[in-house]
Amino acid sequence: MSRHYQVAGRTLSAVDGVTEHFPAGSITTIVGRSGCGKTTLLRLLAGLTEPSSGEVRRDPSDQVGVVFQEARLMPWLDVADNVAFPLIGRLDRGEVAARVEEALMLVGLAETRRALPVQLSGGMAQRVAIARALAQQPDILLLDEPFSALDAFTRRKLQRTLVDIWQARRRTVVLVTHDVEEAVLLGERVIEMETGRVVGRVAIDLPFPREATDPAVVDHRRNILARLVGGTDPLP
Amino acid sequence: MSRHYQVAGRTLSAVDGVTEHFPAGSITTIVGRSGCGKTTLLRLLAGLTEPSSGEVRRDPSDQVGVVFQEARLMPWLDVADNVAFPLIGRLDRGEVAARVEEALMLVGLAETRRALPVQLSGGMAQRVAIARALAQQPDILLLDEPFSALDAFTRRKLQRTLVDIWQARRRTVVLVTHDVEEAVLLGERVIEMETGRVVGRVAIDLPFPREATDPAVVDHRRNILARLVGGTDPLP
Amino acid sequence: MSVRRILVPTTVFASVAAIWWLAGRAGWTNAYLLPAPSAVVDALSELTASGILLKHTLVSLQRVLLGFALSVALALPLAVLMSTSRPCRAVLDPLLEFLRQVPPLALIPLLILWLGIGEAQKLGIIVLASFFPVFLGFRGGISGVDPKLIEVGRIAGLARREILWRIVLPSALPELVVGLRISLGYSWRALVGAELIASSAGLGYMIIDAENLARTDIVLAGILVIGAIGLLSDLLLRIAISRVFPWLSADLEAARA
Amino acid sequence: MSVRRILVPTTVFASVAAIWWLAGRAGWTNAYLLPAPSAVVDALSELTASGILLKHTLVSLQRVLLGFALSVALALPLAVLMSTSRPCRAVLDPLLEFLRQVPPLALIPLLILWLGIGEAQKLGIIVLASFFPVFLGFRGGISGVDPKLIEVGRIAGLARREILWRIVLPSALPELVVGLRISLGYSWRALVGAELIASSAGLGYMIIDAENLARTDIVLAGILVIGAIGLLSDLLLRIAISRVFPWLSADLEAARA
Amino acid sequence: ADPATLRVTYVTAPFNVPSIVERHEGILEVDFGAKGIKIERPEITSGAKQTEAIAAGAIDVASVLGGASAILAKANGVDIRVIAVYARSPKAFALMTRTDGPAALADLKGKKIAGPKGTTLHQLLVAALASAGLTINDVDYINMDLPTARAALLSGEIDVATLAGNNAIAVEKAGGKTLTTGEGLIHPTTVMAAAGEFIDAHPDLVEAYLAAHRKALDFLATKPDEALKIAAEEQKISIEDAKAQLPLYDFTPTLTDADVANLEADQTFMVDNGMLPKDRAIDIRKNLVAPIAFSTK
Ligand SMILES: Nc1ncnc2c1ncn2[C@@H]1O[C@H](COP(=O)(O)OP(=O)(O)OP(=O)(O)O)[C@@H](O)[C@H]1O
Ligand SMILES: Nc1ncnc2c1ncn2[C@@H]1O[C@H](COP(=O)(O)OP(=O)(O)OP(=O)(O)O)[C@@H](O)[C@H]1O
Ligand SMILES: [Mg+2]
Ligand SMILES: [Mg+2]
Repeated sequence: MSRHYQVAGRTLSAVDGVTEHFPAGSITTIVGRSGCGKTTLLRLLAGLTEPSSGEVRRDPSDQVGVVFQEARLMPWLDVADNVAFPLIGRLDRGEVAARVEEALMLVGLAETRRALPVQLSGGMAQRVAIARALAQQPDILLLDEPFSALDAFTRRKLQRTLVDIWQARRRTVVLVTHDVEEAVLLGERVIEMETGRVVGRVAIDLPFPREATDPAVVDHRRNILARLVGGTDPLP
Repeated sequence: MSRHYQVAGRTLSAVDGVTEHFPAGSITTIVGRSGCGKTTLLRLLAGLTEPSSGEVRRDPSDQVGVVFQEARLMPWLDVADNVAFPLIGRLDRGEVAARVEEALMLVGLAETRRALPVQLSGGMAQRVAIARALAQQPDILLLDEPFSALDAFTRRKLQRTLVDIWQARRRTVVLVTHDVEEAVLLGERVIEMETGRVVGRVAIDLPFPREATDPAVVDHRRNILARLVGGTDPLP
Repeated sequence: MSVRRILVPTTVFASVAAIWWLAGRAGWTNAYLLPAPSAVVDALSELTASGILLKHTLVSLQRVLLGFALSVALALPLAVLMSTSRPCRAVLDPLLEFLRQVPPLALIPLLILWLGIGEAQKLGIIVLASFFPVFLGFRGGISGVDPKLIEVGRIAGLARREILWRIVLPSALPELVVGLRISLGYSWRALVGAELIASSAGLGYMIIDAENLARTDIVLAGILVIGAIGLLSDLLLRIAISRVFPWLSADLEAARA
Repeated sequence: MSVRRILVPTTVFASVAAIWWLAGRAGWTNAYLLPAPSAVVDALSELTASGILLKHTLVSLQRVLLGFALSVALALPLAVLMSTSRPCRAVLDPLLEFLRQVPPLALIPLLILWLGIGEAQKLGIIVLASFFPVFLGFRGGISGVDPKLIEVGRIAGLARREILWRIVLPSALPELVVGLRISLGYSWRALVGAELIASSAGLGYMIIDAENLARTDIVLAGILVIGAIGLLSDLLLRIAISRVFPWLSADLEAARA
Repeated sequence: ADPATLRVTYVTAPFNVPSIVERHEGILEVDFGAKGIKIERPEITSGAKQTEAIAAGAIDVASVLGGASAILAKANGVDIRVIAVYARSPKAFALMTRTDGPAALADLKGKKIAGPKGTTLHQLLVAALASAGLTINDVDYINMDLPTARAALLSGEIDVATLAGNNAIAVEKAGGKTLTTGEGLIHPTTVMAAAGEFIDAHPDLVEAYLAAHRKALDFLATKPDEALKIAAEEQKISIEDAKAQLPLYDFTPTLTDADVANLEADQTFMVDNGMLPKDRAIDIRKNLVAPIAFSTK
């Protein structure tokens, strides 16, 4: 599957001949340098972008939930209404309220339910976007650097929450991250990308929940990082 | 100095009684949980928000440059013109072009100079914003989680670039980050915030450039993290 | 704030009246073409006392509101249709663009042919005058909607109709409001043209009639009444909008603040 | 694309002409009020051959362009002034809001008093008709500018004027363009009203005169010419805008695409 | 079958006392109510718009229509016919100026003169100029409707206006003076006209309409003071002004050969002045006039 763009008169292959299978109920993480095509791949999976060649096959009845790289909140709705947004019209009021409450609890924003998007900090907005996708309880959950604006504490908490939810419901999850440690902590499989291509697939055969201090995690992290950074390693 | 907001009818102290001195030529980093007031403090320093009480004192002739938490690019300008934006009208064409070229080089986007903001990936947009602030060569440089959308490799490279520039020019730099390691690697001093207050100041007396593997760095990181995360430490 | 909101415009209008009076006294203006404020006030109170003004006002108010409502009822679905369907746009765009340029006064013979000389013809003129601002404003608003928010709707599995209602409409609202306000203004402005033919009531008719009878004081009284009611209806429109779409009021305030 | 752009509207207009012709043949319409296309074409070619049409067109074109230019030249600085200065807003807003509601046809006696019966009075009518869409559109655009981008300008040390030129104007441009297009349309539409009085040339005069002489074929010919030139001027405006502000053309395309 | 409503235009200007009296007394309502027909009286003052409404089938009778409008409409294809004369009123049309304006017709050379082109007043101006040895090209003739011409005259924008009715009175009151009236220069005739289809389908209704008009004329003849009072009120003028105007009008409805000749002269004027293509000119007696117009009393 490929996706090309025209930028300033030149053709750019954002995703270039990727063939990948994401088994139902699996959790996969994708890492790669800035601009390597992670977001584009996720958009192809979500059906938001048409592939220039190739196709995406999935059960059309599967509901997809996406956490975009930006928060993308409706500026005219408050926090709770933004989280409720995908649910309204498909669940009855009581259930919507319950799901919203639960999701806001999970991301630690129960107190902020009446704030408007302009009144949120960057990390708070990102957490509202996460809550919106979680409240939807989709069959396929796609997350694009969902924790990038969060501090270590909040991030760790939400990583655990995500693993818990995945273990409980076993939906298909694909998560893009630029944090290799996060990729190792969360993925059954880590996909490494470079300039539009998949250049590595690492199966992480460790039980959940995983600890960042686990030597196996540290090992995986070091190996993937080394490959990512390439010959001129400026990193530990 | 304090700053209060009205949110959904209640008063919220985003920054609450902070008194802080940032010596000229120093580099300071600020860490704290999501929503603790880091961005608000930076906005107060930049003069973009008026304090509800107290004041910000600085040399009015000092030029301020800001990297906002979001990229904030002008959608109608391409990458190079966005970087040139603050320079146009104050430098002659040749110098503008030279500075733009240099800044784009530093953030690794020299190839992309003719792309429009909509055509950029999240990390690329953030790097354009960094380039814009660097090209300005301000006396005071304020950065709000500037590397949050970047992969480990690009992030490490830009951290080095920032330190190089600071060492060469010795301007005042204040950097907000949610990555404690980054705070330790870049700050002469790390300020810890919690719910609007400064709760800790750590002087990091290590020479630049620092390595993440340096035991002193690892030590500082662990200590700060422990305080940030509080009693219920879910982290290594 | 609320006091200032009333005080300042009142002062402004009072000053204008004072200048007008002074200009008349000083002989700078022709008393026939611009009668003194007192003459206009006399005409106004006479018209009010006899109940004639009320009658004309009610007739015109009904025409304007009906015509404006018709314009909006036509413009909104058409704007949506043309923003979403390429064939509709291909067919309707040239026709509407053509119509948009044509003086409504030139169309009166055709309007008489199609709509007769009754109420329909008068509404037709008002609709012709007020359709396009709301139509084009809404289309502009729709085309300016952030595609990123639409994607959120698509992912949420929203139907086209829902995306329209829940994302496009709220996003396009600020521009739509500008369009609505321009349109409402043009509805009032169309009154004289609309009541040019076969009317026996209405403020436009009153003005034309007064002009024919060389009663410039009544003409001016009519202008004042239309202006004032227009101002009032604009205010009510803005209040209604900020009631229905409260998150907009900040925007509206910003526009005035 | 370019071929379709011409082909589709042509087909649409051709179909309308065909329906018009058929309706006439079938006797559904009155041949006096809606003469057959052939009669209108005859009138058009006669007017063209005698050079009368060209004369009228040039006179009107000049009036419309001048009036429109005046409107824009007044509206843009005024919109900026009123968006930035609170006292100006307090004083001018009520007056303009009042004027916005008043039928220009009712103001003709006053316009004669202030502007005479020459060219100024005709331009006055056109300006009255076309000022507000561009004015309100631009104000709406200004109030919709993302304050985050303005902050970027403030941090860059830009002066107010620069922020206006380099951030506010480009951001407000899509709405401004909608306003400009509506305004240009209303400039054309005002022609009949503008040339109602003391004209001896112009397409509006030609239409009024033809109507008085019961020459509906010429009235329709005039309507066609105004519509066609209006379409053309709208097209030229759009081209000019997309030349000057190339990043907008994507937006404009989206609006039409 | 009879129509459910009779639609007659209502025109009061310049000084249409019979129409005003007729409506005030509800004569049509009474006469046609007996036949189960309702009356509608849309106010359309412009001649062109009245003929358009006839063409559109929106009205049945144009109660007061300038002769020229009737000729132009018929010549350009409207199915319209004259059923009676409404009024002859050369003295009601005048060239007026301010007190400081030109004193005699001969002084009009090079002056700014405004009025509605293509109407009786245009004709008056041409005739008046001719009587002083001038042509329309010797003056600066500006097209304007009556209220505007009056306003322009009073505000000093023009030197002379061609006026009629209230507009003439208003100028007189504001200190204007009359240079000449139409007397001896023109023969302005207003007529009553109806849609041809209506005349053919309902000759009885046409007769009934003319009978009702006759009743209004009788009212005016027998109770002139009351009629003037009604008219003055409707026109918002003083009784004295109304009284002064009445003698300017001859409301005899019967069409005479002289009237036909005057209408023919109107047509010739329009052809000569390029307002009507020569090949569209009509035979007034044969094409425009319904026979009943000659016989009505
Ligand atoms: N314009 C505003 N109006 C109302 N409340 C605001 C506004 N801006 C910020 N706040 C509130 O102030 C608090 C601090 O926000 P701030 O953006 O400074 O947090 P932060 O430390 O930068 O968080 P993050 O790491 O998530 O970006 C938050 O509770 C936020 O909701
Ligand atoms: N709409 C678009 N038009 C043109 N080019 C695009 C578009 N979207 C993405 N690209 C280009 O495709 C490439 C991949 O972009 P993508 O957003 O997938 O990167 P990414 O891996 O998500 O990067 P990051 O980590 O910085 O978010 C980039 O070079 C980008 O410039
Ligand atoms: Mg991305
Ligand atoms: Mg922040």
